[in-house]
Amino acid sequence: MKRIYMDYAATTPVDTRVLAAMLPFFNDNFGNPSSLHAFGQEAKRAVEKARDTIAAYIGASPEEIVFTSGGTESDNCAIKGVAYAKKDKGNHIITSSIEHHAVLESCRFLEENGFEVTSVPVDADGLVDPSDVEKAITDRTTLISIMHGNNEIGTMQPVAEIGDIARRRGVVFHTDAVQSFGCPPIDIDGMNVDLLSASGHKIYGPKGVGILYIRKGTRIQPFMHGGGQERGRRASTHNVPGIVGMGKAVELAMADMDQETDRLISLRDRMIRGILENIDDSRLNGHPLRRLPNNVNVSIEYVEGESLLLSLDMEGIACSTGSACTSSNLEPSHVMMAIGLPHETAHGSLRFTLGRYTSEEDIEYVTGILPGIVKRLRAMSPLYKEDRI
Amino acid sequence: MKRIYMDYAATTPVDTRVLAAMLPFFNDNFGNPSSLHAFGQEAKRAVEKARDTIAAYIGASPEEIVFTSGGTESDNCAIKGVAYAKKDKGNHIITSSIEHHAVLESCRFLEENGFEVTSVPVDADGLVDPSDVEKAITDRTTLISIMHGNNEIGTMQPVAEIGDIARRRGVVFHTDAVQSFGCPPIDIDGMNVDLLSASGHKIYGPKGVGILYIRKGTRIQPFMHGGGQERGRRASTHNVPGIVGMGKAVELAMADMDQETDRLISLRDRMIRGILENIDDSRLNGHPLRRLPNNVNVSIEYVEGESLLLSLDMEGIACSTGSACTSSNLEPSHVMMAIGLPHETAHGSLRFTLGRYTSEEDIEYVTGILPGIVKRLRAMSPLYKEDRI
Amino acid sequence: MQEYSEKVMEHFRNPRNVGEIKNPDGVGKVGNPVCGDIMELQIKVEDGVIVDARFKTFGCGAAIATSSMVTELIKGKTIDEASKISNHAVAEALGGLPPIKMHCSVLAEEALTKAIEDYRRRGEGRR
Amino acid sequence: MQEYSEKVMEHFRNPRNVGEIKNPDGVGKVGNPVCGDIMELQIKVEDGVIVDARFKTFGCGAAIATSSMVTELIKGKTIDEASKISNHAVAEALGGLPPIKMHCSVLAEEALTKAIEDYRRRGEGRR
Ligand SMILES: Cc1ncc(COP(=O)(O)O)c(C=O)c1O
Ligand SMILES: Cc1ncc(COP(=O)(O)O)c(C=O)c1O
Repeated sequence: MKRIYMDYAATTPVDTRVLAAMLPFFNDNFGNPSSLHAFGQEAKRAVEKARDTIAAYIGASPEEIVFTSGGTESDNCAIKGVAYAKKDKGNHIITSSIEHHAVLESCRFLEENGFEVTSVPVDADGLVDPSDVEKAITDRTTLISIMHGNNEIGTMQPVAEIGDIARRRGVVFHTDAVQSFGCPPIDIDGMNVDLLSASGHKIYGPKGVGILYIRKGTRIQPFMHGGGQERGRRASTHNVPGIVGMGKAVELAMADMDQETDRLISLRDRMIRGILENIDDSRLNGHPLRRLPNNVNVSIEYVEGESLLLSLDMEGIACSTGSACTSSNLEPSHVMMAIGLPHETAHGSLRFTLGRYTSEEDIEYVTGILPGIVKRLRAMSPLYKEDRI
Repeated sequence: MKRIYMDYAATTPVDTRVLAAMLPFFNDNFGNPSSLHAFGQEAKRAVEKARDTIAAYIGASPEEIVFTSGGTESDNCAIKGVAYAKKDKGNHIITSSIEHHAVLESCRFLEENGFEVTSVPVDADGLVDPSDVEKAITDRTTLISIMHGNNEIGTMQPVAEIGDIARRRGVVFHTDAVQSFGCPPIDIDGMNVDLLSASGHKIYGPKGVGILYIRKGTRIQPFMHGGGQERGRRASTHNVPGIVGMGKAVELAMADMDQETDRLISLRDRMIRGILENIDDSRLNGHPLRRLPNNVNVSIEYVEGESLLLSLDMEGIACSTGSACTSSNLEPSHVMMAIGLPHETAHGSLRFTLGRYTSEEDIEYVTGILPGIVKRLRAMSPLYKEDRI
Repeated sequence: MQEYSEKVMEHFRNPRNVGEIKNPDGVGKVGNPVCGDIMELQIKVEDGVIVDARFKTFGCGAAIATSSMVTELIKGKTIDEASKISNHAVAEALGGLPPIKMHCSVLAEEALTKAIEDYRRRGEGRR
Repeated sequence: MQEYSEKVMEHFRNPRNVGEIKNPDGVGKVGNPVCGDIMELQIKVEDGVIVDARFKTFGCGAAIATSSMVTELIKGKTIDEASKISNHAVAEALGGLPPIKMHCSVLAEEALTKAIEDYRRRGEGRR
């Protein structure tokens, strides 16, 4: 069976060139970068080279890059790190209603421990209004965390504007760029951010590694306490192969960033059209233009997401859904609810995320198969009335 | 130049069989185990297989194993996790003066946030007296964290006795077994522990992965907040190749545990004799018998550790020192001070840690070279008076 | 997240008894859009025996499979026999369900209970 | 942690002027065991010129290399010239030191200052 992976937002395969770059660091150049001897120093050089590459990509200096175990840790580290470092100055944090759980749950933990959190809403396209952020700022506000590209609906927030507000008001600004890192281009200064999270496995690098950019002068309380690695900002033995892999992944992404961005946008829009035109009562979720180049998120009325997903999986097509019939609370994703979808519609969402190995044929194949699946499931659905057609 | 690695406590090379087991999970079976589709479910099976292997090794059930990013995270997760989960019951934690920084710094963070920490001392061999632990318990004590094998001086603590006390007094007991995991054997029930930390890269597995054993019924507040992975106990996309590698590493360790333990002990003792007999004014640090099978830690009077280490490195020999002329505070390691060494002696410590690829010849080679190095450095030392000989 | 048994997948792939019955003798509709599961079960009864059963379901794979299975289980059974079928029996017949999906079998049981109640109520009305 | 320059390693490998001077004209002993660095610098002075310099050092690679370098730098210099040699000059002559090791160069400067002070004090005594 043909297998088509359209879940790049969940994770990407490691690029073979990335894997090749990593291989020497498992059992040949395997030292601990904190060791003074040659084995250690060789490993250290590899780590610093990766740091340089990544810093160059986002326009930062190498000391501003901290390696972590992934996007979740970067988010935890940024949010708890700033909150605790600034707890004498204030205890108020601003975030949005469509953040990733890594941000939401970190905020919730802080709420249970003496902090206050304001969650600003989004509009029907999933956009935060910067003036809502500004209005939420009090003299106790120490941190604003608003994501760059949303992992479910793909909407990209006006981070530069929000960052500008934050800067004027003297509040630290963090953005979760896990989904946008690698494509489209990132420019730390243009974005006005003080902290930025990214993850290796979303950009054809390995799982288990990420970065947190921390602007010079931004103090954080370490999240991962222990040895003094990463200039005291993140303890634990460096994941050398992982870090090397992330460096290589960024290098590769940089190499054909503009072309790949254009290519994905064109595939994305083709797919969106292909679905909306061929399936009645379907809609695009997220902003039509201000969206991640690789994100297609649609709601298909009268059918539930998981059964769509399973049916596609039976055809070898991998995608994801915002229907959380799998999670213990059974509620659809908070993002689907935040953009104001009715429950049925939220439960009928499907996310296709495209990537480096997605071809036009893949798009054709999937958009060709989907209508039949929808038809079959609608025929079983008590919400669907034939006479609608 | 011949290169001899004797710093296995810092990190180990990944066993080639481990690497082979990991390889399919980078770009072939690369799914995110949280994904419902086939790519995800295949990855999930690999993760669960590794969990089963590791659980079997320590006598736990699979649900009691949580995958983390390494030993540091496991320690952070255990200590902060229990402290916050039990904060309504009490705010007192007991630990020892020779813990790894991951434990010490986690405790320090808690101290700054309303918790109280008692650090029990060790004797000259680095042993904790269980009765000291018992005496330190108050009705506010919620957690005891005492390590299994010490990473610097190799002393192994009487964890079973301490665990027994903890259990009788209704206090949760955590042990950092990062150095002992894999060799000698671990038995979670015999050790009376509720939580246990281990790390992949110390046992010929990859860097960037670890486990935390959490006994059924022991509640923790998650440390890494985010998605609901690991039954809500540790968020972030699973590091599938890392987890598979750790599983394979444990499988390999189990396969010849007893033989390898004996072999290492014999090499270790041979090396200790080889050093103490050939170098005047040298001493063994840590307990002579109750010590990790692979740990040789000696202090060599009148010379400083880093210059010994560099001199050995110039001969291709990799080891480590407790002299922290490299850290910003210049103090020798807290472990060296805790066992009561004078500063000069503490600064003259060298740690050789042996492993799977250490041979008798390696031991001969190193013990043969060391006396000449010591002689040369002593000749430069203002503390050394020739007439002592 | 979950792994479905072969049997669940088989019923999801080829659900039995999808549809509606003309003039059903009992109808049970349960679930709500919030949870993302809605089941409608219809039965035809002759001489106290369920001679036909049909369903329509909006829901996940497990919801569809349990709907399919419950229709299979009740066909040919008397109302009394059918009323004793528990959600566990449905789940078991499917070779088990992931813990997180057990609520789907509960839903199937509820739909059946409601359909039987509806049948009985109608009978009373007719009497 | 640190990376030593080639020059540092070279001086560590082959330190110049290790040892003691018979009847030195000035001695500077600095550092303490707590920090793990002890340096002893001895100088021989003739007509205000340092004609010989020797050291003994207990310490890390950087401590040994800076000791070696400082003896090289001062040999042949007048006391006045030598007294102007800063720790930065020593570090520079070694092709730089890791930031965390700059204290070793400070120690070397202190040892030199003390040795010169000692020389001057003795001179006063003699006068
Ligand atoms: C927006 C966003 N933030 C954070 C994360 C967490 O990253 P990781 O799984 O690498 O911890 C993800 C992906 O899972 C994400 O999409
Ligand atoms: C005893 C002990 N605990 C914790 C750690 C931390 O492990 P990791 O470096 O994998 O985070 C180490 C090793 O560095 C260790 O030796």
